[in-house]
Amino acid sequence: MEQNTLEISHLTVSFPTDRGGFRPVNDVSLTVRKGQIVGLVGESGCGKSMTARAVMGLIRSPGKVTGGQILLEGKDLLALNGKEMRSLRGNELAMVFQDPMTSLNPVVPVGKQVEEAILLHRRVSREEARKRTLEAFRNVGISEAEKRSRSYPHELSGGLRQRVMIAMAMVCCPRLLIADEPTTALDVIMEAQILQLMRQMRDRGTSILFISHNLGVIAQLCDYTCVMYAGRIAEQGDTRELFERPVHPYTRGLLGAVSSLDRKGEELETIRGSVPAPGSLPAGCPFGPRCGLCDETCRGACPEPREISPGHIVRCFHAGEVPV
Amino acid sequence: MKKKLLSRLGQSLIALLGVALLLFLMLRVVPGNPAAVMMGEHGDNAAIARMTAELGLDQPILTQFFRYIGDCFTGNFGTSYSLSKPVAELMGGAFLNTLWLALAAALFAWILGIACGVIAAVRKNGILDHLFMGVSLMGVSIPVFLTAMILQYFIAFRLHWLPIAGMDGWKSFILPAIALGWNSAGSVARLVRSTLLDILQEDYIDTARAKGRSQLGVLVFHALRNAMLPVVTMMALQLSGLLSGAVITETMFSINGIGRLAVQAISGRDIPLLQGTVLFSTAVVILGNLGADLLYTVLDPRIRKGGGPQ
Amino acid sequence: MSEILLEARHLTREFPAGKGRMVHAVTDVSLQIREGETLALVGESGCGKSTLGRMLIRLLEPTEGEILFRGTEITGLSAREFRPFRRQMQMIFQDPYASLDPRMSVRSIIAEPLKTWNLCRDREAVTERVLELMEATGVSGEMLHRYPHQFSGGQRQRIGIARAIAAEPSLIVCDEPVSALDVSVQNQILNLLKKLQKTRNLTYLFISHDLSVVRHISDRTAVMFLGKICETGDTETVYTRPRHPYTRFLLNAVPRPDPRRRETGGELLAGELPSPVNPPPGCRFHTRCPFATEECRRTDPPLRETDGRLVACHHPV
Amino acid sequence: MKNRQKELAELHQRRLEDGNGPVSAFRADLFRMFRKNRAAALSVLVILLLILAAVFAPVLTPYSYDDMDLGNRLSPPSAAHLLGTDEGGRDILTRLLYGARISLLIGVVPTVVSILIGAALGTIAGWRGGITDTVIMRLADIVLAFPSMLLAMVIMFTLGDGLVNVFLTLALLNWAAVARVVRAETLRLKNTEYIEAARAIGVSGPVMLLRHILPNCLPTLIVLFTLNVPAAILTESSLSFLGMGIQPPSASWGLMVNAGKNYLYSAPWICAAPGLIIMVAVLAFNFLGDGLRDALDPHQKNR
Repeated sequence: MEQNTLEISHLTVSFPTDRGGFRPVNDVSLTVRKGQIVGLVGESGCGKSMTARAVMGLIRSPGKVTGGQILLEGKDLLALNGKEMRSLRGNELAMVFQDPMTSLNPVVPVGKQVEEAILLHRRVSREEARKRTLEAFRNVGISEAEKRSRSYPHELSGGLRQRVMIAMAMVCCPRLLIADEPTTALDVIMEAQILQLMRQMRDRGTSILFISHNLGVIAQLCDYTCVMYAGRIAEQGDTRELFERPVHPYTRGLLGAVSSLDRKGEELETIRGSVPAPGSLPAGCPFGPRCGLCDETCRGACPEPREISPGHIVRCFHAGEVPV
Repeated sequence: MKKKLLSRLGQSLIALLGVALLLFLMLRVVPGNPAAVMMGEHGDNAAIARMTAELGLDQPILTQFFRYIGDCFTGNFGTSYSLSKPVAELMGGAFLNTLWLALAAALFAWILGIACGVIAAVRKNGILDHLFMGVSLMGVSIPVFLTAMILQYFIAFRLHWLPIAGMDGWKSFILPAIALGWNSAGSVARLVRSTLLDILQEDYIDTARAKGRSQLGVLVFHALRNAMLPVVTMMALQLSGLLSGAVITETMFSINGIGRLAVQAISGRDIPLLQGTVLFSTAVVILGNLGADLLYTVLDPRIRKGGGPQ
Repeated sequence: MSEILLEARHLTREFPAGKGRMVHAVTDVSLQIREGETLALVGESGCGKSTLGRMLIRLLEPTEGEILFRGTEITGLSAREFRPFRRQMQMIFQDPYASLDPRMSVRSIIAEPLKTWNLCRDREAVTERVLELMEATGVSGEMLHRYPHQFSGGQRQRIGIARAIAAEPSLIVCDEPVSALDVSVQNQILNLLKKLQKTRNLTYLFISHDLSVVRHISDRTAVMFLGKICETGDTETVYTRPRHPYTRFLLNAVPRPDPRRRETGGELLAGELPSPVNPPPGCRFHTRCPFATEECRRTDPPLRETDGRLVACHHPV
Repeated sequence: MKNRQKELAELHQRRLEDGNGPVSAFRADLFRMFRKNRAAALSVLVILLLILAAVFAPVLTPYSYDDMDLGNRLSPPSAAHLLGTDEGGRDILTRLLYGARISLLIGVVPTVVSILIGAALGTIAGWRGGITDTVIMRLADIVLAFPSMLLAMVIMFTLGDGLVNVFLTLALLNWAAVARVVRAETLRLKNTEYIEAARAIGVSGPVMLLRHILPNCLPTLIVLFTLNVPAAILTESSLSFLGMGIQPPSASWGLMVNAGKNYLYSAPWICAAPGLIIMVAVLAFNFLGDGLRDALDPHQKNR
């Protein structure tokens, strides 16, 4: 069977605070196969970005990974020391961030910043690095690559800057690209262009872990999707099946809220209550207080992931049931 | 860009003129007849009258002011009453000493300051951080004359490693440079640390680490480059402050710099000398501020190549 | 047809951009807002919709053009003459974390309009009115003396709404009120806005870049591109049969939350947004429009009645 | 939509810590500072001790500050005179306690005056902009162009020395820096959404300044006060050290150092005591100022 690009099992990240601490990522497991785009979706504060940062080893202190395993083509990243991990970052494993306004060094021309990525991993001359940078720019659809590479970040528009970020990430042909809300700060037309670019990269064999809070973007781009809530994956499955037959009450709530926007005039569907603050999770299933199906079992313990059909895994005792 | 430059130059000129006017008012108008002030106790009326005519103090205020401005531009600051030498000449000699002291103090301050600041930021909340920041805060809090006294008492007086005061050779500049420099080092270290800590939170630092940069690589190629902007500005301001004469240090280590000259001018109630030294020092500070702003514009491409996205 | 609450005629606003260059934020915009309706102002960031919104309630003075409120011209009025109109127009802001004064308790935030227009006899009446407003916007009364930093984003937006309706205005400009919120909280706020519009007969100018939210909440929509309105009409008409090329590309680019209907990016607009500092001559969209002709490059098309809405295009699609 | 992740985490953190009593952000920040920053808490203690020493000086020491005991001049610290005696045989500890009154007053009073002037001018310059802004700022440029010591010396020379003139000098010296900081803060506040909201409500200019701008400038002013008091103490002690500050018989720490400097090598404790107490006071205020700035006013990080 083809080697999976990325396998995360039981990943846990915890942050100590003077009130006992909390776990933004709690026992998360997911797999990204070769040439597949996996979506990680959820509302603010659900831990999707933290999961991505854990894979890249970019978790800022005082947070640290306190459990689980992350295999990149069979290699456990958590077991690597600093040097080994650094040789992977930007080379076999790359990341694109959310806000193009602040993700580039403001005092260095963008071309130089991409060359840096090449020179860190490939023993090539500066001239060769320049050539590859311009080629990378063209691959991501940046016109007048020569002029743009000499300009500073503040001289480029948001869309262009995000393309530079993608060029920087792709320049060493990584096995896995992690994209943390790459289109959230962009307008809808620029977003569509970036999503188009992502599809082309997937067709050329790059596996992508795509993080977003926008269900529309996830539906249009991802082959497989994981819905996160309060640090756990509530439900994961093939995107088409997940959108048509969601079984977890939270996924249903989200999809209901988004689709009700298209039904004119009626009151919009909402999910009652609000996301629990990270430190004060309710006992048992974190979605309990906001869930119509919640009963004693839900309040008692946190449901374990159950595979209800091939590839379709859910953490809920009453998966699929409809509130009476 | 050019328009901004011109308006900044205009501001400096206005400031300089304003300083000249303020000084003129304070030294010539407020204390009554400057000649009487200069003569002090032993001046009888005839001598005061002669002095008044000689300095042209009997003309109307405005003509005095314009003649005074004219003189300043032609470098003629009048002759010092107490030292009976042209003020310009006195200042020329004094400035050299101030220059040496300033450069020595600046060098000491900046090397120590930047090193401590960077280490404190990298080892945030570690022992080194608390140690360096404690010493920096001491540097900023200790009165210069106390540092000078401690150095003179222990190193010069007790251990005889260095001369207590005077200006024979480069050795006698070490202690004053340390006394003067420790304060600037303190503020540089604190600024470097807080700027660096802010920058290390920025998103582009994560991008650099995501590219595979090592912690050191991120610090040198990305963090420090951005941190230098505000630090270089502060250093330029400090240098102009040092060049305008360190009154206390020069007095205590009896180095004949601009600062000490000013003190002598005050105790000798020598108005032309005082006016000259203060005007000179202020001009240096204004130039320093101008230089700091220009340096910032040159270093920061966002300002140099202004305008929004093309 | 309800009569016109607010009308703008040839509004223009320019900002200096250094070196004598001017940013043409809003150019020659005319529009009408009718009593009780929700007019949406849609477009990409930098198209001038926020600037236009602020100009309409004179938070920003226009460079040219007039604004009529219920028929009276308000652009020329002095601050004192304009005061009664100020009470009629209020605003809700995008960033829930920045639109509430961190040093004021919820009570004083909501009470400020009441005190400014002295709508209540004494302190008790003010507190009572504030509690009423909090209840109407779904904020629990016990939090009366709490401070903004103790609330979630959604709750803060509700407090901002309570403050806006406290002075009983007729028009509220909502500048991206839900863009900073997650979808479940966003729907709660949209429902609240809808309910308040009915119970307090309010008129909204709803500014947003989120086309699906706009489709749900607005009666009429105006699409803006680079400082000008390129298409305006009933929301359903504009959404189902967009006639301006830009509107079509815009609507087409919205990612639908339905994996079955995936476009393969057929009609995808390429290229970059031109800079508002020197917008292209003639029709501002011609540099990116695949249907641009020589005429488009020369003359700037005015808004013309086409197929039940106004379109500014020589060759409507 | 700006990058919410960082801000959200911080805000959750704060809500976690504050619980949800009706405590204002201002008080919440203060409590958190004292809990977390031991140095700041300690420095408040030191400052209180200094104030108490100054107020209860006559009770704390048997001697009065100017009674001479020529018998044992320049005697090192002993049981009778805990910190020894100076060239006039006066007890150094006593003079330190009385000197504290003057030095602390000199630190506080002109600073309060310069903060009031600076805040008023800074707010007006920031809020009104245009010519008023330019005039005020050029005036500030002129004052800031002078090296602080030289300006102080010239003013003292013009007005003549003495306590009141020292107050005036220090106030004249510091107002410009305060005005510049407050102006920058007002400009920042002017562009926040809650000020735009207040304008939309129809709040008038003066009410805007009093209810929105000044309360939000308060943290900045508190930080400025806490950092300017030590600066004033340092300037005064330097002036007195050069003999241009206050004159005997009133005693300030700086004056004591000046009196003792001729005996530096024979009786170093005469200078050491006042010198060290100056440093302790200045350190205490600086530590407190740093703590307050980090807690109350993150925008003004690298002053």
